[in-house]
Amino acid sequence: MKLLEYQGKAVFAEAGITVPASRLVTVEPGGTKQALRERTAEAARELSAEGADGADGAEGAEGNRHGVVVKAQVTTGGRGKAGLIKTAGSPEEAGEAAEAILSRDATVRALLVEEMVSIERELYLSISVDAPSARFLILASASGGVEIETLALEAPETVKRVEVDPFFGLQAYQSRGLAFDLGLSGDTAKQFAKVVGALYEVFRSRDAELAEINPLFVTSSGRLVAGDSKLIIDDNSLDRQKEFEVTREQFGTETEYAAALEGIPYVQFEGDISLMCAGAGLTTTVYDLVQFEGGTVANYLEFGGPNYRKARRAMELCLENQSKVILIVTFGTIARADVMAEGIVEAIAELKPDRPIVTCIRGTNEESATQTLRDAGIEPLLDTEEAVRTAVAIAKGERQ
Amino acid sequence: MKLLEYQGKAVFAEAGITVPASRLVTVEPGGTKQALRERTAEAARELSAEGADGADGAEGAEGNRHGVVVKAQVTTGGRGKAGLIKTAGSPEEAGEAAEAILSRDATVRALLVEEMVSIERELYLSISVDAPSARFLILASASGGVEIETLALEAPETVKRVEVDPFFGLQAYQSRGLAFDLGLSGDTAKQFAKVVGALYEVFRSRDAELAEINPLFVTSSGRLVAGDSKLIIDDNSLDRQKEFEVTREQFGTETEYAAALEGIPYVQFEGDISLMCAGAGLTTTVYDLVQFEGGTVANYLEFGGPNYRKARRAMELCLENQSKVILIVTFGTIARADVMAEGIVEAIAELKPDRPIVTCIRGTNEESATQTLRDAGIEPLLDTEEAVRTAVAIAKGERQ
Amino acid sequence: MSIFVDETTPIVLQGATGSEGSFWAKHMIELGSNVVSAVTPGKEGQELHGVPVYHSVRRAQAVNEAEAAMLFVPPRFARDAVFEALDAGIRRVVTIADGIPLQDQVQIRAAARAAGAQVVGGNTSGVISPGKSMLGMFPYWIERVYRPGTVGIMTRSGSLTNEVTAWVVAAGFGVSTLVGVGGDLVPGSRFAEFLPAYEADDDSEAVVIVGELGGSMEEEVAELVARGEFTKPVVAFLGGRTAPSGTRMGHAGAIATGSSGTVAAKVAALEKAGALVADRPRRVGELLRSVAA
Amino acid sequence: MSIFVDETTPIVLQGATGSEGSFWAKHMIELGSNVVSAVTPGKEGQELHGVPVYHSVRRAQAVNEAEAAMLFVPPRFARDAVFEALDAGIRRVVTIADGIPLQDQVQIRAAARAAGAQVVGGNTSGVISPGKSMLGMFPYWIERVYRPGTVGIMTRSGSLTNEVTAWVVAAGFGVSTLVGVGGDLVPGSRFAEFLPAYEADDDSEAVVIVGELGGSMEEEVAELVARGEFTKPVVAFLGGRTAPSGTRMGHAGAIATGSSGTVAAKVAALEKAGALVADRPRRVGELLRSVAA
Repeated sequence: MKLLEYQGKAVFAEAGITVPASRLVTVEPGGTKQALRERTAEAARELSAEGADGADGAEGAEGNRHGVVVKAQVTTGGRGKAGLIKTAGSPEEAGEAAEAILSRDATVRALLVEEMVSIERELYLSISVDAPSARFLILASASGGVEIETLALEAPETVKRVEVDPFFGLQAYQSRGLAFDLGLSGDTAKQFAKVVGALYEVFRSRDAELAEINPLFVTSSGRLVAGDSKLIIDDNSLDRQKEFEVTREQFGTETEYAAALEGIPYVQFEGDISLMCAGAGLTTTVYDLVQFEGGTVANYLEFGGPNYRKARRAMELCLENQSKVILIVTFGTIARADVMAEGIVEAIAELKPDRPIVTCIRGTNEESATQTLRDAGIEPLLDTEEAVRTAVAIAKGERQ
Repeated sequence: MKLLEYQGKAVFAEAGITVPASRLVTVEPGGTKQALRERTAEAARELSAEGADGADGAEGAEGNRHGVVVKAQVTTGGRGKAGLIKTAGSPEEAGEAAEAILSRDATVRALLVEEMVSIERELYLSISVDAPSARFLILASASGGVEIETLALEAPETVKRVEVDPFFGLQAYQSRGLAFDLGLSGDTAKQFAKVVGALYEVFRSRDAELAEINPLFVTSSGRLVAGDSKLIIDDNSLDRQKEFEVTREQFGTETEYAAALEGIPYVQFEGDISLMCAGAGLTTTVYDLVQFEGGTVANYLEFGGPNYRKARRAMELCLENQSKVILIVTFGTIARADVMAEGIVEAIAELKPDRPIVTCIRGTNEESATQTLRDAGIEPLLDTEEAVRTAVAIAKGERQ
Repeated sequence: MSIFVDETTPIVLQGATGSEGSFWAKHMIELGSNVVSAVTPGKEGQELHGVPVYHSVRRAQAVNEAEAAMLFVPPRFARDAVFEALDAGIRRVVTIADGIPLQDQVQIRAAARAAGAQVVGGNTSGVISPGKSMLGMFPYWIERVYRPGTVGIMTRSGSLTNEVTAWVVAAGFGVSTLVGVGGDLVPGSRFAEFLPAYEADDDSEAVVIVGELGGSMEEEVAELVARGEFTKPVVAFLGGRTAPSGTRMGHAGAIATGSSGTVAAKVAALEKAGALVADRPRRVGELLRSVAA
Repeated sequence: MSIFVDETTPIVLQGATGSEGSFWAKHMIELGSNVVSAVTPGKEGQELHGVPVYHSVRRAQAVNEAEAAMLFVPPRFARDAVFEALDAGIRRVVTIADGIPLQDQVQIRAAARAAGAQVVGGNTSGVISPGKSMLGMFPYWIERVYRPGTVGIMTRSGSLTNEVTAWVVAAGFGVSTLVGVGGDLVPGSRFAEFLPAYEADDDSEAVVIVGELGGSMEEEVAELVARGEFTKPVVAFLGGRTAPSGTRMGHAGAIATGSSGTVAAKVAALEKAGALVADRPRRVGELLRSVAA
């Protein structure tokens, strides 16, 4: 689960990492532009007031008394380039910024209005997993603000790494050493080491896949402040991470949100063919084959594993798309072919889909599955490539 | 630091280990026997009342409604044999038990009055450190209530062990496996595994040298209840274990308490010679040599390491004894001989000890030390055995 | 011979008394797997398909010493069960659990490395040497997919493996040992770690890799091939060639992060090392024919 | 040659820029110790007695590679400093800190074992090969106590070591290498773990053990002697023969628990193995004369 910036920052602040003072402005569905402008301006005004009397010392850093940043709360990257982050010198400008952001992306559901921090320099810090070594991997750079991949390519010598043994845990010498390796010194080095320790605690205690602060500001008064947050919680750990809930604002579309609530892996695209396939590997492969055949994908949906009995729900999700055909490809072992075929037949009977369905269902009890489909009037295919070609031809209108 | 039973049980209860409902009765210095009887009886009465209306469900186990156990809170072992634990069928009997205990040992400063638990069987459980393997060591036995050393000798097959890697930590399979290896089953096995986990948490989070529950009762209604607690906190960890304070009741004598507050290793004996020596090894060796020469030791005191500048305080502690001579033996490196000699000379000048002092001070700057002592009119010895013989002879009145 | 497991390897089952575990345990035994013990806490004294059940792996080992452990325990108990197997001295472990927390997987792999053990999984179908032994869940009854033969297969996928293996069989080959390292971000064991065994295995004439975008396991194989440490023919199929960068598709760890982890990079590394790369499952069979009998 | 450290062993100092560390660092260098770097976070660029100071052990190692680390850090930072040394590849570490938390010591020893390293201490004076090198704090300037020679010494004590060594010297011998394993309940390294090195050391003709009640380190020595794995003469002195059972005297881990850990048991084990046991320090010299030239 990718947390939104403000959610991640709340976790950071709780762990003792300083974040800018802020207000969250939610975008009411159906609300007027005027209302949004006003609420954003009000948030900016409150922040300025706090900055003026310094009341927000607990979580706030020193701010520019009037300047704020308005940031769209979406989980996609590249918000700056996409025009989803704007600075504002006054509450009125903040309101205008909010409106401008929404005009860029109407799916935005929340805005974070933050005090503007006086920035001396920007660092990079992240913690993730290094699979080959089975270590937690801390990456840091004295040149923050850009993507770590870009940094690693353009200035590899600036990217420092520390590997943490999962049983030993992070040691003080490692955080300290990283600070010195970045060229930090004195109090900045000490603060940095503390942030590393706190972020590691966040990473471990929240079962994160990634905990990233980029940029990590060094303010002109020498404080370290998290300029952004990227916190991805491991989906496999959500049953022991009760604190985090799947919320609508984490998703671009209602369908993605609905699929996530259902536990069905689902990604929305803009093409013609709805994939409803079993297994990540096979689904990805079918995606490739569709592309090879000149087709386009409307959605990726994994119908298999724990979801192989959810044919109806999976098909419903596919039908919410503007796809032209649903392509079902499976080759299951536990996800029995006969059960899947029965589910599909039932789903068709109930949902009466408005578009053709191509099936290629193999695996355990595949003979029975084939019979079930035939009995329901579907002509089952048994070769993946043939099924893909058929679906592409239908999508192109070359056949029905 | 050896915690008293009630202190250890408080920690256990906080960790989720069930302990009997109880009341602590402190022995007021100078209080009357009558007052102690009454307060003990009142405590017993309160416990009975709780048992009757079941109000104490949070920390209490099911009790005999009227029976209580009165237990002297001292850190020495063998309380039962020493007559320091007594059962009582009524509040009045509880008062009499308190009086009887104090008549056995007038140094007792606190009594724990506990509900009497209906016992089905008694188990043994402890966690300590195994130095050679560098593991935490869990020992358990289905035959509790006796010393583990006795168990290990008399019924070694009943003592089960689990080694815990300090980095991996205790794993669920280990607690569970231990329960089954003890022959427990069903809910008792589950409860036992939980107690193991909780005791391990206590052991680790409190920097314990030893965390022991002996006996660990299985009550007639199938609950696991800690019948006793033995919790020794590592003295080297006290600066990160702020929760625990050195208290008077942990010690048999005022002098031992005073020494502990001062951080001076001190043990009280009943003999003639006060040892004031540097280093645990050398002090222990001098103790041996005194015995070899037919002498007896009044106290063991380590005057060395971080305390080598505390000659005055060390000598004061020795003078609180009924010893006949103070024997000072050192052979220091950082604990410089000259500094120690100067301290001793000053201490003598200030305290004007009423008994002879024998010195054998060697090590860094020993020539200067020798001169300092001579200048003060002391004839310094430089051979440990000679010093011991001299002290023994003085103690026996064979010389001055 | 085979790799990892053959008909002689004594196996202990963990958590196999549940309905699914029991179902697959029965299939394992039917296929020839030498199952000697089963472990389910609290059920010592019972039997599972004629196999004695014990409270703990240690207790089982004291009676019937197993060399491999097959875990049917749920994801959140997988770490504990793997640690238990390792602690009892077992050095080959398969855990099929789909959904093991990532950081548990990191600890599982770290513990395995520290112990010098191979843990296969999670999120895998397991390991099968068709006709000899099986640790896990494979539709070995589908002859057109699982037939004994001379091609070693390593895979990160489940359904896709069936798809690819079917093409291997269709091309006239069979499978020596198939190892499903699993689809998790941090599998207990990695492709390259099995290559020495395949190299030494007389029954394996070539190896097929079923990979996908994300991670670096395919590049590690390329490295061993390039260094000449693996000399048999390698044919790879990789899913996710056209996956949009940065999009996470599925829960299988198929994350393409920038330039590294892309299928393009993997294909380049493998081809440079001299391995053959199929662009679609069907091609795996064709390429195998070009390099093996 | 010597064991653990000689005049060629490059040494890095950790936490030696404080007053006490600096004092002993100077003595180390005077005695011949090959100190190549010092590490104190925040002080890189400074010098300590002509030795360059670095922020971290890794940074120091990148410039001057040390093989041994000498730690003058306070007890509560000892674990971190030891881990730092081990992580930087150093396999011989001495930590003198007196008062390391017990559970930290357990982790230090466990980490050392996992890394295949020897950590000496805490609560020790360190290691000295008189006339060649010193890691720690010994009054080597007292000729009647520390004279080069052919007797290896291992000890759990501080002051008592000076006492015993004085008798070794008084008997006409000198010291090859003295290893203070330290007085803690869980020392980083144990007596028996140095015996192979003493066995191989041409400079050591006999070994003296200065032990005490508590623990099992003396019994472990007896076991190696009994097994014939250590063949040179062993003379032991053990403090605490008359200590009341169950009484804990001092903070040095001298806990006698029941039958095991008593001096009587240790003496019995050592004598049965063929070692000589002195009942008082003076006897150590006499016994040495009976077995060594």
